[in-house]
Amino acid sequence: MNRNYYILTAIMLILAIGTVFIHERKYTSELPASELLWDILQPSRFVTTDQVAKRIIEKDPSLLLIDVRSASEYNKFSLPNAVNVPFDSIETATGQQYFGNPGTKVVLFGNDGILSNRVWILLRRLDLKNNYVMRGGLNEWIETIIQPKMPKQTDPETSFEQYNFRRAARLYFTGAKVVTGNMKKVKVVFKKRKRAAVAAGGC
Amino acid sequence: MNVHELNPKKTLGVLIVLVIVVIIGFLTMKPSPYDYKLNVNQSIQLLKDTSEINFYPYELVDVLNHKNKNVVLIDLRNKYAFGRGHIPGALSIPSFDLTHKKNLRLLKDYKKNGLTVVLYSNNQLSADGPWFFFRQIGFNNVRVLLGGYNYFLKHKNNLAATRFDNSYIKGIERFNYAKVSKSSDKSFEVNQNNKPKPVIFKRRKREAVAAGGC
Amino acid sequence: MENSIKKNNEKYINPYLGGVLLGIVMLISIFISGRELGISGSVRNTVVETAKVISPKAAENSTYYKKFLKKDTSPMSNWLDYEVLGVFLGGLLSGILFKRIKKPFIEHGKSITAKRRLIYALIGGILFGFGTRLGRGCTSGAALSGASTFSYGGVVVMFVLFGSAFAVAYFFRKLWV
Amino acid sequence: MGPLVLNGFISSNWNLLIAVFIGMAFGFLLESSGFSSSRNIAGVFYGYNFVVIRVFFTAVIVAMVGLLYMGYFGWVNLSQIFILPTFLPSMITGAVIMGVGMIIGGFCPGTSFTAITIGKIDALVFAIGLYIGIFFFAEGYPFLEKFYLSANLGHVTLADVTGISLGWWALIFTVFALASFWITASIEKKVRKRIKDYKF
Repeated sequence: MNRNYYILTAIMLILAIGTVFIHERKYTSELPASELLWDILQPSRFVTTDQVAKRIIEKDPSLLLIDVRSASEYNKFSLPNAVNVPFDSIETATGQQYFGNPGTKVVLFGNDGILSNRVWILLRRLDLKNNYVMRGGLNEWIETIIQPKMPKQTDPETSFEQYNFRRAARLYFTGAKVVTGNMKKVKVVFKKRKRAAVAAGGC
Repeated sequence: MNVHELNPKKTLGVLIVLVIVVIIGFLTMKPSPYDYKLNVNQSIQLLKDTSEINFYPYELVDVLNHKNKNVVLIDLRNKYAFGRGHIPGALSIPSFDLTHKKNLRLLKDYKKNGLTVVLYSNNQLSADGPWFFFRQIGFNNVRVLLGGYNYFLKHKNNLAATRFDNSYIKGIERFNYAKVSKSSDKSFEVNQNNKPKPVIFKRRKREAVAAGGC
Repeated sequence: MENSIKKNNEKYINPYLGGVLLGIVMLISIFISGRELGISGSVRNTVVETAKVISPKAAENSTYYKKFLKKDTSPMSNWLDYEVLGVFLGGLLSGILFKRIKKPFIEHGKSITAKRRLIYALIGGILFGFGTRLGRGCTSGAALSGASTFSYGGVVVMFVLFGSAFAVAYFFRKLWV
Repeated sequence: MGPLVLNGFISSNWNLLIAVFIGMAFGFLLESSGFSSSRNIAGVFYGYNFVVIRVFFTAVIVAMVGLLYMGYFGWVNLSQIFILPTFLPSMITGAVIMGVGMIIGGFCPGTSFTAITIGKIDALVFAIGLYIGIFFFAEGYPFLEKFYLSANLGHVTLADVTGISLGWWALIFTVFALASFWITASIEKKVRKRIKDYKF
């Protein structure tokens, strides 16, 4: 009998005894906590009400609107074709079926975008992707789409385009009467900067 | 000749290498500095009771005149914005630096000493994510300033009066949505189609597991 | 013939060294591919392939072949085939290194003839092949790899396989002793 | 981190090349440990050569213990590795048949393949037998299907079935294997004294 066999036996035994004391890792499908904050700080999840309205009008089949408010609020009013998943039922089976489906973009909305943002964080923690948050929620929806404010004449042209879009969208969403005559921005040619008035004539 | 009479030098060598690898594994293993303390369900329950979450602007009055010494204000905006102006007495920790070892240790100290940490940024939304994150990793002393710095700046001279203002409070309906969204013109009826359609989904793909077997 | 076996017997490596290295190979395999070794699955693939070549229609109608006749075969499914190719190469390498490669010969116990040995080998192979399918793998695929990944079925196969071999060993002692 | 292929560190084409190398190591170790000789394999059941037990159990315990450490260090995600599914009735039957086949044939599939490379005709015949056996099974599958798929427990580990943690199981197996090494060594000594004509 060679002495080294005792050493071998001892080493193997010690290694095996060690395995009893190392705890087994719990494998969850959750995102590691160290990665969650980084994702929270990325603003790419926010979409504007205009973008959402455009998608609804275009009948984008990949769009799924999720209303995170309570059922009673949902029953009073919600966006067209929105599905109600109250924030406290996202972990239930009925809630889970809507999230993380390949090819679907889920837009979460609430009253102000705070609650929907929190729901987004929880969904991200559950490692569900392709979720978005409608910035400003329904309050902003009303302010921008349903009751758009006319831009000032000095606003850049893009805000007029946006306004025209919103008026059309409003028509779509409320069925309001068409206001004839398209609001067109009077073209203002911006000069680089107005010079201080200089009196004509030289010295 | 019995195999047990031979010297298993090579076997011993290989096994020692294995032991060294295990030792390297122990040495290089980094414990994660923080982990979830609340599970998802507990986090949802947390959202139901807002009294523990929010820090109202009028509560700042006591902080600013040093009556309430249990509150630490943390400014999550970048250093530049902080330099241009901040709530007096606030500490600047840009949100990307929150989980640096040093800052994490600081926050742990605050928690140990029973201090309330109030996070703020320009608006509530920007501070809300970090707040929710810190709650989930077990910092139950962290709150978020409603209205954010913008609201504070507008009302810094009459903070006490904001007790009766609710314009900064989020999550409430500012409009009667249904009424506002109804056309005044009754010729068309709209919003008939806001009932959810049944949506059928394919099941999500399972996580990849190695195929195998013979 | 007997002499040559005796002469080369000493050149085997220490079995414990072989075992430790084999364990490490399995760990590397798990680390890289997430799976361990297996042999019989590759033989099954060969059977399926031949069935496909000889009569594609019958193969498609057979419930068993159908399971393995996918149009888009994923690379994972023929991982075993490549591994078995490696087993041949590895065996060859070892044979060359330890000078065990010889002209084709038949190894058999003293009390039986070479012909009987071949017949028994064939019967044993048929039984073993049939068993691998029921057992979801052979000694390496089910017993070795299964047991080392703590699979309940793998451990059961390991003990039952050795147990049944022990149980019948007495009746076939003439073949080996 | 691992399994590297599943987590996108290595493409699946490289995986096949790696499979060849892993197979090579496997084949090399089988051959060089003496598994290419059916007398060495069968010897374990007659008590004159325990090389199979030694190699086999050492590999199992090293892989078991190593797997747990790798999982603990975060090198391998243990939930992603393949675990053999369990179908007790058919697996036990299959294992019994395999045991008989091993005694009669003197090989198991892996060892027969390595034995072919060093020129053993009996190994080649055994491999042909394997092929025929699997062909028989495939042809008889319609009759066996019900039995084949009965009592599906899924991909369960010992811990799932018994509730004892895998660490304890690794220790149990290690103690069992180490004990068997010492016991078989003494058995071998005694038996070999009796069988004088077989030189080792």
